[in-house]
Amino acid sequence: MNTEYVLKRFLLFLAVVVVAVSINFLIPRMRSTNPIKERLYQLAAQGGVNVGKMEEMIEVWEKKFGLDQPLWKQYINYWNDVIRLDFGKTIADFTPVINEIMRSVPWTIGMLSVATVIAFGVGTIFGALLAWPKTGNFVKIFVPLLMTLSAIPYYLLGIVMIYTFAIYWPILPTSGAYGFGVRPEWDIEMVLSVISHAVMPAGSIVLTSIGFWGLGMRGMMITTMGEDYMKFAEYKGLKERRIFLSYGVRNAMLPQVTGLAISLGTILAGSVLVEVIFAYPGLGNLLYTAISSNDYFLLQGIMIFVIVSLGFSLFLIDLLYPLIDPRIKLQGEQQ
Amino acid sequence: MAPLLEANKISKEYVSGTFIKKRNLALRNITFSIDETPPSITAIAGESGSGKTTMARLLAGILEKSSGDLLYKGKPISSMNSVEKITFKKEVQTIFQDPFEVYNPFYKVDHVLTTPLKKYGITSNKSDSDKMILSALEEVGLRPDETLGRFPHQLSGGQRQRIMVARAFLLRPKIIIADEPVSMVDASLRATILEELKLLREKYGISIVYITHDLTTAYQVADNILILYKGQVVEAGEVEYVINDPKHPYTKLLVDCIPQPNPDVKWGKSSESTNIENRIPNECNNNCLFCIKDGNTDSLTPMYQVNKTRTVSCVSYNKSKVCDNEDISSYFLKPKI
Amino acid sequence: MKFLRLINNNRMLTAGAITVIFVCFFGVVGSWFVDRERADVGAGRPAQPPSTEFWLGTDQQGRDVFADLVYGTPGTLKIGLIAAVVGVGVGTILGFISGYFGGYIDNLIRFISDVFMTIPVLMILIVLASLLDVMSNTMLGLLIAAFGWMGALRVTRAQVLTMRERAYVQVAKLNGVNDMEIIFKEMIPNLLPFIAASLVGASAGAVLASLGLSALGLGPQNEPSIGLTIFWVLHYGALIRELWWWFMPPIIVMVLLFMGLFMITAGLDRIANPRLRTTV
Amino acid sequence: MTNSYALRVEDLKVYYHTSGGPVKAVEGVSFNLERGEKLGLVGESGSGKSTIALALMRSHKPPAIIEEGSIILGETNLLDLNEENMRKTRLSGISMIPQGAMNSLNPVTRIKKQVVDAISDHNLKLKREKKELFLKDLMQSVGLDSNVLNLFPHELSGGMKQRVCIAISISLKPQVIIADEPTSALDVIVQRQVIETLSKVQEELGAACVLIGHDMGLMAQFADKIGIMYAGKLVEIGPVNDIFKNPTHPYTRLLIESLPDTNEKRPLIGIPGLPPSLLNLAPGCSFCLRVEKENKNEIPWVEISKDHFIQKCDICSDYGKTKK
Repeated sequence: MNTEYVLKRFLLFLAVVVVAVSINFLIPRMRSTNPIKERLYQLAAQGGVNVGKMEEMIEVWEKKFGLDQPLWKQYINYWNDVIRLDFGKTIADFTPVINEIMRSVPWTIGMLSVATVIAFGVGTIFGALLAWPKTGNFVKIFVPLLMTLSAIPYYLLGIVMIYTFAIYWPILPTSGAYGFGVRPEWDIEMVLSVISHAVMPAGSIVLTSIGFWGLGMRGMMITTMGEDYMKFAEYKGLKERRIFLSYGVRNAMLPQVTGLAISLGTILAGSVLVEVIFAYPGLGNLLYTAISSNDYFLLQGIMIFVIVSLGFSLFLIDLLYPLIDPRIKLQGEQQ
Repeated sequence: MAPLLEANKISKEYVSGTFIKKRNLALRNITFSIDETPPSITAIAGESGSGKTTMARLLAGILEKSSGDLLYKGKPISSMNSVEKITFKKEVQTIFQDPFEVYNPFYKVDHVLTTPLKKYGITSNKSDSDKMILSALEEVGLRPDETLGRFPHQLSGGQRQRIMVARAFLLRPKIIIADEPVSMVDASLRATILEELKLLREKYGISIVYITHDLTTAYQVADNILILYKGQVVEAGEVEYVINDPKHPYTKLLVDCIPQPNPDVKWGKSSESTNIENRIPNECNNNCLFCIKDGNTDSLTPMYQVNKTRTVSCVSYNKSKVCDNEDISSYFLKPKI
Repeated sequence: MKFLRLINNNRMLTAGAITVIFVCFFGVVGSWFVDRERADVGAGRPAQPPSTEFWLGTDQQGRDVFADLVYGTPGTLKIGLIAAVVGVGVGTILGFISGYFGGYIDNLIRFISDVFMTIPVLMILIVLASLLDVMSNTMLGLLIAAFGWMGALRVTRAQVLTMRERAYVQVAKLNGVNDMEIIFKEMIPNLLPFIAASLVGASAGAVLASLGLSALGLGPQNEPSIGLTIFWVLHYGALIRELWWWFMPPIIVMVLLFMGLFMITAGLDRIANPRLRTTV
Repeated sequence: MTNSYALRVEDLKVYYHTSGGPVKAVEGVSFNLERGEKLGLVGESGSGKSTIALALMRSHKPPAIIEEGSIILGETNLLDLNEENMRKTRLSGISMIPQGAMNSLNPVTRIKKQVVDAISDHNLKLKREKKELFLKDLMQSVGLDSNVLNLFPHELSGGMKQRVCIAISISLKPQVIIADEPTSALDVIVQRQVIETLSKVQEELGAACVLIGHDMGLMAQFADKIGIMYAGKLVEIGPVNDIFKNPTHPYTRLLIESLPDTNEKRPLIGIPGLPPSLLNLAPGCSFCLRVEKENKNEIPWVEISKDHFIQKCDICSDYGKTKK
């Protein structure tokens, strides 16, 4: 592998992390008021907050922000915490932020990666068939439908779906990740419950993004079909199926695969609104909770966690890309 | 008298990469010049990667050199004031290879003819400029009613390239650098364009630098020729002898590979191998670009003067005198016009 | 005549333009029929189904849904337009600088844009919006624009890079044309379809982002917008209570808008990339 | 009836159907090729030479349609075959070396797989060791080392890529090889190497070969027989020596006179005018149109000496003739 290429990508990853962490560090310090104290006093005024816990919280906050220290020292301390994944504690029940995050992450990753992969697979095949001249017309009828769906924001489709399939015809659950009465164990009941709860949020994402993948693939496939190697493949007397798959789709898919990798990489940040609308207990919903309850540590923790893992997965993708496109090694060198 | 255009030990190196630098020496230490009189046609020939296009662009001032000097009328381009620079830009014109790419698809072809007249302040008067454009088009054998007012895609490749010749001519340059002007034009139209270039030299005293990969057209058009290999001049001199009696093993190989349009002169008859390795002369000390495999070397074989109008960079001729003048064109045949 | 032929040849573009214009005029024409006040809280009895007085019924706080839509649509469009024009404007200019001049400035701009591309925009917007206490539609538009210039930069830079190497730019230089004129007279005309496509794409992206932020309650609370309506829909559980007249109209208007923008993009794409000019 | 021809093309007509009317890209072209014979098909861009190549492979795409004629490979008329049989005939009966040497190989697959794909889709099943030997021999026949098989296309030079294409094209020993400007992107030295390789494998195979191009020099080096295309029609065809020594159609004559050589410096004379648009081209002599004459009659196809035919137009046939 090309050292220059790896170095460049790694530098980008570092820069993203540094920028994100620094923004996170600066924003609360640019505000005149102190959001956490404000929020805590607000809670205290309403009563019902354990005063001892609150004192502890304020202490944690003071230590964390260390406002009496010079800015550069605060900045170093901040980095120290970030590296140890110490994001502080939540306001609601004083559990460590990192624990809350870790509890939500599997739900988000599970539901969204399945949805993304399905949409990618179906959309890519559709797109390739649409561009192929010998495809029957029955496939082409779906084009307007796909285009319409891809123009709709997924959360609006989500609203329509809830109304249609959970309220008008109550065949699917409206919210949550599994049923109330179901015990979270690895049994059939639990699995079925998880699946039925994931159908609508995942479905809204699949339906609205099939068109995106399909149209992208169609464009790439049309470009690929103009390539000389497609013509030579035909002169070689290859079977149409092989020309379509090993020569056409194989090449047209390269940018699509990059797209898929990026989508998978951005999953954590992906669809806050879907999780909110379906009350799905993922990271997006946690973020929403953090915002609506003004939970500063939680908000910051999620931000940094998402950005770092996103940057890292994009870095990984860049490293893995030469595996699917043998030319990339050379291109890095040629430039 | 100082030559009109002079390249003095000019080199071009392409550098790529941010952290790990990759260097590619495209042109190595070339010195040659073009006199104002007599006007000459010099061919620069080579394969892809030989540096011939880099050479064309350096001479036209389109590309920045890495080292050496480019002088116009005895003055380095880099130390010219703006007026002198404009004169240089106006008097050294280029004709490009691709006769489609040179036109902005957004405008009619008239655009490339009216713009230079305005920009160089030759005339801002509509009727004067029309008159000049018409006469330039006629000079290259185009009928204005068949060309003006049309979009580039409505014209054939040959017509488009002739308009580019007319454009260059419109500015009454002293030198035209023609970078493969006919390689993308149909065979039946090539002759006409090349003949026009010859005519511009004869009638208007414009010197031509003809960059090409095609030795037969170079032979027909040029007085003298430079053969480039990996950015170095391997052989130079009067075209008649360079082509019909090549000295450098690389030139020999190139000449052997010309597909002669004559079924009686077949390639196969010269039974020598077409692999470069097999053409390396026995006495070679493996110290020149031609002999070193994938070679990079800084010690170039000197140019030897093998006869009055010919110089060769090959150790096989080390009995001959090493050229004492760095300027290879000083050994060129002076054309009689 | 040329215009008519364009309409005929590019039905996609035409249909898209008509749809978008329809959505834009909906606000203008609608305001002739209903007063601004009816979009305020307590204009009618809460959660009433459509009637002759309230054509699309009322919401949980007694707003006239139709009036809310009439005055909210322009708000949403305004956010999208501000974000798109500013974002694409900045992106295009940076793209030109980056592509035309190259060198260190190009490396720097590209690096910054790569960093911005990697940062999850919606998430940053959510955090920033949650920090701003009071916000107007204009501010939201600018905020979105701050994270929405990279697409236009990429497109412009790529185009300028290829164009810079095009022989016609070289010929223009030989013709004595200076850098500024090369950019404006030789390059921009050929870039127009790309810039237009970026503008439309960025508008769609901006409307999408603004809807998302507003629906989470992070957008402007004091000016009507479609996103705010969705926020109230979610807030008051309009779905469970089957108040369909409340949540369906804004969804339909937005779907129309997105489809229109999408069709315009597809139409422009066919102008910019002739290879796709096959049948859809 | 048996014949010794490897390929017979009779009255081939290929039109592109556009909204403005039919573009007559190939208008009534006929020629025969014996086994082992090399035909050079020459013409400027838009003369229809590449369309003929596509039509011979039946790989032309709409709006191009073969209107009339027959393409007889050995005993079979290719135009009568169904799609599947035509597919099987490609490569095994008639093969084509493509124009774009640089991009004709699938960039993401190793060379070996690209060769094996072609063989296995024609139901040629070889045992493992036999296959290795077969591939090695194939590579050797085009002067390549067998380790090229394990490389990706981007690891090869232009000349090597074109040799791989030649190797694939001859892998099933076709009767006819078509080469459409196989060296257009290559330098002269590599061009010679590729053409010589093509010549060698074609002779070993005894296959007939159609070399399509615009470079008369290359044709003189390669072909036994030369056909000149002009505006969709074959205007002259004959043995290579006859064509160069005694070009008879005015277009051929001017084309050959315009060729630069390295024997003596002389003024270069191009062909005046432009080729006519093929859209709704009226019948008659199309070269007349170029030199501002007119002949709307059917132009007869005349044999002027053994195997040397021309389209003999009475009006323009002496055009531009210099008295000798």
